[in-house]
Amino acid sequence: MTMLRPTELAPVPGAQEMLVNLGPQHPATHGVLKVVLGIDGERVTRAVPHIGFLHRNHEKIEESRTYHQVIPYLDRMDYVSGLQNELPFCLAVEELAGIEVPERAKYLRTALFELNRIISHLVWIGTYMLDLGAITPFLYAFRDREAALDIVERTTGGRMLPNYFTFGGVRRDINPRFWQELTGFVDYLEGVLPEYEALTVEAPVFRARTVGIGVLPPAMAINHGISGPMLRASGVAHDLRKDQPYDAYPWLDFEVITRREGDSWARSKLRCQELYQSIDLIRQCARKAPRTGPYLGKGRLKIEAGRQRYRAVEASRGQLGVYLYSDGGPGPYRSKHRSPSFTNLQVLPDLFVGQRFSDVIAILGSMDIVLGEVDR
Amino acid sequence: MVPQDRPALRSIPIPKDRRYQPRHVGYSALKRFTVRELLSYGLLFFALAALLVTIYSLLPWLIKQVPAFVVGGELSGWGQVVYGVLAAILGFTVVAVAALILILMLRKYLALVQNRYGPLHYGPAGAFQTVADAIKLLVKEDFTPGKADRLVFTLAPLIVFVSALLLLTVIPFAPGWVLADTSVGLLIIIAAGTIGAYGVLLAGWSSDNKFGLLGGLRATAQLISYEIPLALSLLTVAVWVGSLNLSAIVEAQRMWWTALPLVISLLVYLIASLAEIKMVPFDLPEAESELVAGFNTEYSGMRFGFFFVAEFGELFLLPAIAVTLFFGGYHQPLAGWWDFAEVLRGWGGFGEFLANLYGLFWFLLKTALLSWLVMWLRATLPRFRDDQLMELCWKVLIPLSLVGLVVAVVLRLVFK
Amino acid sequence: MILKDVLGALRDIGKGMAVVQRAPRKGVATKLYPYELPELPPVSCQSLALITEADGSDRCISCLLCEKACPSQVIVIERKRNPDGKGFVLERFDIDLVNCMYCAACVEACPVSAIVTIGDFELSTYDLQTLKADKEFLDAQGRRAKQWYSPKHGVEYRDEHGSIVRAPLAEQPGGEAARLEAKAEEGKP
Amino acid sequence: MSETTLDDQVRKLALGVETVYHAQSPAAYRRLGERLYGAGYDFPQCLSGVDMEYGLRAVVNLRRLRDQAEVTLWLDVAYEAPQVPTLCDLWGGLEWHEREAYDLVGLHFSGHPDHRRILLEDDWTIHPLQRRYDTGGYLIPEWRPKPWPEAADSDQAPVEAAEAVTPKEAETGPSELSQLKSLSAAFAAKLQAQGITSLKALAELSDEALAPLATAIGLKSAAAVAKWREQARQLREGA
Repeated sequence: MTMLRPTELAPVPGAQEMLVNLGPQHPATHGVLKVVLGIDGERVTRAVPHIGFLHRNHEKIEESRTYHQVIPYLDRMDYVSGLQNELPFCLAVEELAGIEVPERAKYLRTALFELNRIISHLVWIGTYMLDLGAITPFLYAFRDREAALDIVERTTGGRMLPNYFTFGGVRRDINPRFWQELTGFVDYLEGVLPEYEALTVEAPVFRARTVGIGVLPPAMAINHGISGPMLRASGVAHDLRKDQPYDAYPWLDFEVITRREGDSWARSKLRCQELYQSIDLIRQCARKAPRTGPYLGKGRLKIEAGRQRYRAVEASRGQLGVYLYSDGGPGPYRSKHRSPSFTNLQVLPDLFVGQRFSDVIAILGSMDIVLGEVDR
Repeated sequence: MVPQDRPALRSIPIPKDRRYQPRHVGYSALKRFTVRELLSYGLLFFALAALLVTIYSLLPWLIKQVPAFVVGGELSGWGQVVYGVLAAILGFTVVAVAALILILMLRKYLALVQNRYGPLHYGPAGAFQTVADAIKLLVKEDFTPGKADRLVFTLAPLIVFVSALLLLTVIPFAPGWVLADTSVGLLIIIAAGTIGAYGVLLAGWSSDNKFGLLGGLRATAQLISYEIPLALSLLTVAVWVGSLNLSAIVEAQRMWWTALPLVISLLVYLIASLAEIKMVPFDLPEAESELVAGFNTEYSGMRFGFFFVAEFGELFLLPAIAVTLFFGGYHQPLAGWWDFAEVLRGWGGFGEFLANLYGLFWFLLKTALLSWLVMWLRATLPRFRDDQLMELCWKVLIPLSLVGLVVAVVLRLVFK
Repeated sequence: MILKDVLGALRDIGKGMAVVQRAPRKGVATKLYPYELPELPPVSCQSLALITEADGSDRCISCLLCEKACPSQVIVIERKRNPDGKGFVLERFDIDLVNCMYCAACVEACPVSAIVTIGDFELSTYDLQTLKADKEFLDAQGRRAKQWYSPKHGVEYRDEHGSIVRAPLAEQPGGEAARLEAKAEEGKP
Repeated sequence: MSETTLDDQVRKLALGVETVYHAQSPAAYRRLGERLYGAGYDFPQCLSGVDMEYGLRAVVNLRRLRDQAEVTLWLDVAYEAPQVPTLCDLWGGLEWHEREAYDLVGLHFSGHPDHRRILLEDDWTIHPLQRRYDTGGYLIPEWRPKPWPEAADSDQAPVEAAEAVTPKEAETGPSELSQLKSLSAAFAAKLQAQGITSLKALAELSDEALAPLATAIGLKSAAAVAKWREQARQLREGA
């Protein structure tokens, strides 16, 4: 959240420029992102992103909390897929403290993790189509997301801020009909997804808006630390579920999805394919998960002084990590959250400059950022 | 780390009357908007529209019934003034009521296909929602930005609205039911559309807002470009029929609609009129996710209401013109073969009135179906980008409309 | 070639329009909230409540564990020695529901299932001060609640006589109900 | 149970792959960064600032996408001179992370192209993640810095250890097997432990050998091994 520097205000040679504030209160910025755009006609000559309007400094609050008390705060980072935020912290603490996770809890966490990926991608479909001017897919996506949130609520007690994962497993047992509800939901969703595709990635106007727009070269993507669907749409097969498997992912059978194009359309199509993949993973979990057994592992939550660990998971927006440093106390001495949206947002000026004003919206939407996670 | 010093909580009893209690009011309209309702409300709205349109169309005849205004079979000076004022007021009412009905229909239709209820709370199944909205717009503060050009800022919505109103004057709703039965009706349609572009540009420029300016410029580029295919496709009808008078064009379609030989022009007209209405997928001038609200960003109150009513009035008027030019206007389908209106006309004076109402029914039905097509597209499509919009116009529609013109000339030479 | 593209595009637009036109068959997803109340699960975490037994006595033993567990430090408890015997008596139990995160950490910490989360949407108010809940309010919430969940006792509900009943095993959180039943059978003798 | 122990092994392997380099001076930190960049650590994961109460620490977590090796690099600096050489010319993804570390922790990154606050206002006066401030942002009166740890000063060995990191040496892990798309580094190491060290050996596995091998490396079914074998065969045919 900074002022423009004089160098940023210097005129671009050869351009008749007009500065436009895109945000912080703007329908297309998905929160309180502010981008100062210089536009010459409809052509973007400069783009300066400003963040921090939603900054809460979670990391400072977490320093004065115990490990268990930190988890509810994590939900608030990426509020669209709340459960996913809890997992890297739990994994890091489990590794440092040597807490075992029972097999059943691993499957539960994996299934809920993938369910949150579905929720997040549905919200993305809706809001992105809203950016592009179509209202209907937005309401369809939120209609189907309700069913997923209901399952989360019946299991965890919360809809978006569940506070469910804990060190060694999950906080409480699932409701008796969890697996039936889950498979029923993914069966329904699999039938509906072709409708979404007909309205979004396969629609001609959508293709006209997104094909060839905001191309991110793979080398640049890796160097800028881009992760998640943005990276894989650029052709880099990096997926922590495969490359550094955690929880039940080693036992599940799936392929890393990549696309070559690297443009907005590839990112959109890839997310649609990931929805199918998540459905398949949830089915595998439902098939393989043991129906009985403990949901919470035993272990003493004691981390020696000076231990540190960086642990990351593949969340719906990319690599969601936490750097944990312990001084042996009851809570984290320092926990830094590496949020995918924050890192992905860095390429925004590179993608924006030279595009048309309408394309700015098409690119920003396809990046799929959540400002709660960017500003933390 | 010092422990957080937290002020002690105030221990106060909760007053029971401050606790929120849901009001379980009698609520009869908790149901979906079904096909049956659609039909019944459609009939209701048809009756309303038919009443207004009838009065509006019979205005020249009515005014001549007052002896004071008639001098030697023509209207006197005062008569013309009164006639003009009455026509303006009635035209405003017709456009406003059409817009209100269409807004409600659009909202209900979108709600239906989006699995929601839509307006629900005012009137049966929310029927009076748009009336309530109109009243709200009327009583809202009429705000003018400090650095705006006040005169132009005030004038711009009126220009946009009047251009929509002009279209209404030349449309024949039934045989003889037309305000200005002029021999240059088609030219008036083209001229009115061009004036509207000025209003939008001035609105965007005068409001001293960057988004407004961008939206105004986009709208001007769009409206002026799409005037060309629109005018060319209208021209084909004139070539085919051989007249610029809309009544004559309608009469020429007694048996066969113009849409059959001129299908290319019809397609061009429909796409171009979508752009003229500024409806999805061509709603760039007011793309809310890019330009906040485009050229009407700074407008509020009734000035915004003028834009809104003009836009939805055009959602009625441009399909109405399409019906007049391509779909046989007030004629029932295949009227040259057997016409129920002729049967009604055989009953004498009142039968003629009924025949006109029958024609009005067909006219409004066709218009409603075309408007529904626009709404359906709006529910489905995202919007284009500005350069794609221009490419579509200059590289596809204009060549296509020229082809349509050539086809019309050849067909006329062959068949007539 | 161009014609093929145009026809393909028109076909895809038609597909989208068909999807839109078929959508009303799925029914209305909207819930008209104050008129249609949602069916909330027993684990639902919308508000907090203190549970009193049927005879009016508190379950709470004033052990202060929930106060310590609360991440946002919104619970304030004051207690005094029980003059009649051992243990403590509550003097004050306040929760600042404005700052509460509804994370249910207090519920996890409670050894006697006295503080529970309930599915209560009706906390909207015009005055934030009314959301600083005292014990009287929390007890009233507990008496209003139909069902609740606590780790210690599982799902419980209040029957028509006001006494607290544990829900059947089939409704408790946990794998199959059969497993829980078998476990209960083992525990009996 | 083999399933539960499997994850432990994966975890230990993952922990084992990660190496920690403790730079002793800003110059060594920069040199280490360049060495690691040359060694193929292409993916910047995270840069964190930590207030160690005797000074500030910049921690960089890097990853090499080729074999998923992770490395941690850190540098301790004093409160009085919190200058850290920037690494964002090597990894563009660290640019905002460095700005955040400056904003919240107070590290100064010399050479950073855009050294401004990022989350807080420009005119913010403190760096709130320093331990001398409480959660409300007020100075804790009784806070005193700790003495600089002696052991860290005297130990110079890690620099030489990092100098030894070369692309060649780093590739001694999964090597040829890493061509398989669906094979993680952890499983490659497990396969190697079972004597499958090359694509040839994997491609020539018999159907009978699949199930025992799968059990040995802790998989539930032989399907994944069969898939790897299929990929290995395709790769060999393609070559």
